[in-house]
Amino acid sequence: MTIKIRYFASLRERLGRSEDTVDFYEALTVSDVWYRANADQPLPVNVLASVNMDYVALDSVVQDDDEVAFFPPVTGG
Amino acid sequence: MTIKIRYFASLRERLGRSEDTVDFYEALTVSDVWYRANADQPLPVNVLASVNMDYVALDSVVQDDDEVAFFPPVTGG
Amino acid sequence: MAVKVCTGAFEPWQEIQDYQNAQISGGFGATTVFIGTMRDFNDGDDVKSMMLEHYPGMTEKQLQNIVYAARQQWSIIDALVVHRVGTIMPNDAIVLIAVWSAHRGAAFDANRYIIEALKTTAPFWKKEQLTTKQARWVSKNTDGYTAG
Amino acid sequence: MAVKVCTGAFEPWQEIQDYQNAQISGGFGATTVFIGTMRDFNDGDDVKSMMLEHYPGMTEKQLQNIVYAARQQWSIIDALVVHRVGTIMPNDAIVLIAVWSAHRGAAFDANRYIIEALKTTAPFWKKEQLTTKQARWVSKNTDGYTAG
Repeated sequence: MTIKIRYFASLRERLGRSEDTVDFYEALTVSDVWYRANADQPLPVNVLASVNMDYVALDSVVQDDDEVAFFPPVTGG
Repeated sequence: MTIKIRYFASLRERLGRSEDTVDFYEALTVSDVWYRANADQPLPVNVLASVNMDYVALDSVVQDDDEVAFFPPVTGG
Repeated sequence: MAVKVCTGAFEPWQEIQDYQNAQISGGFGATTVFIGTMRDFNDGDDVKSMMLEHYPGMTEKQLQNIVYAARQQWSIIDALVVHRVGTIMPNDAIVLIAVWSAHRGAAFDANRYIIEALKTTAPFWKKEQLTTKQARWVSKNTDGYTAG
Repeated sequence: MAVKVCTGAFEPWQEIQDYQNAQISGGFGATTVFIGTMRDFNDGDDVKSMMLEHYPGMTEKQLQNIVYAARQQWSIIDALVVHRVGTIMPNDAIVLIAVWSAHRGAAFDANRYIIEALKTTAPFWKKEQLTTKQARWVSKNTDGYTAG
């Protein structure tokens, strides 16, 4: 199964990339997805996460083909 | 001494006139001014009054040449 | 700061644009606008037109007092108030309030203060001409905080 | 109801006028507008320009959710939300929210709800380019109810 990860704004700049792809064979939470792609990096404080463009809690479980995104607090408007 | 009185909106229509002039020689309140001009008519409930275009209480005292106005609750906007 | 009483129809968006271009050089981060528009029904009846009476002179004085009071309470950069009088048709703009401020909290609060104060203290009176040929004075304004 | 993400500058008053003419046939007694405009200073520094990043797709989805939630809470006739992305210069409009309703209470409350929800949940991020050549991400939005 495959998950696409997207990063935005200051988090994208700090990681130096805007996307990752993670392959997996067992149940993963959003938080697990982060560590698969960023084993050496703790989840940032205040990070927001979405699955398929809806906000989710970090312990929600992902499905095959989901698009997971991580980003800092939003500052629009 | 002379006071000009103005009436507006439904009050003007009911009285059938938009202005009165009252001559007087003693201290008068706004309420007294009403009765000088409308001896047979009680002051309407909820009437608003102004002197020289500022809202006043009915017991405030008028001066020579003041413009006193009586009108119903306002309904602009 | 400007308050205007109009005897003819006005285009609210054009009024705001023109005022902003002419009067405001920048520095504002937030602009709020309220526009009151005449509807073709009221209290369950069809309204054909409306006559808006006012007290010339006192109207402007009270509107200026209201804007001044808003400036005392909130940090605002500029404000424009335009109010129509005379014969008004459905879908015509009756009142326009625009407030420019550095921050949105002040812009919203001052705008709402101005419209509520206008509705309770500015000397305007509406007389509705119904489609049944009857005419009637509007007897009171609704409370803008609780009304839906 | 419409939500739009713009990559170029937009004229807020013209946008509202065009939308109102095309989409709204009447029945509204109250219109409220909020416009957020870029200022040339922030946190004590001079800002030369701003880059507004967003999450295409999620942005529109969240804005639609916000407008839908406003419709659930208040009786509104229509709403328009326009938000700029890309490079923005001082005095450019960043965001426009317009709400049409029968009554002013709903028009004010829904408008303010939409801007507060947008600022906390719509996936936009601002990066400021200072006149000193430094660039920095805006770290958080202020609270619009208490901020001046």
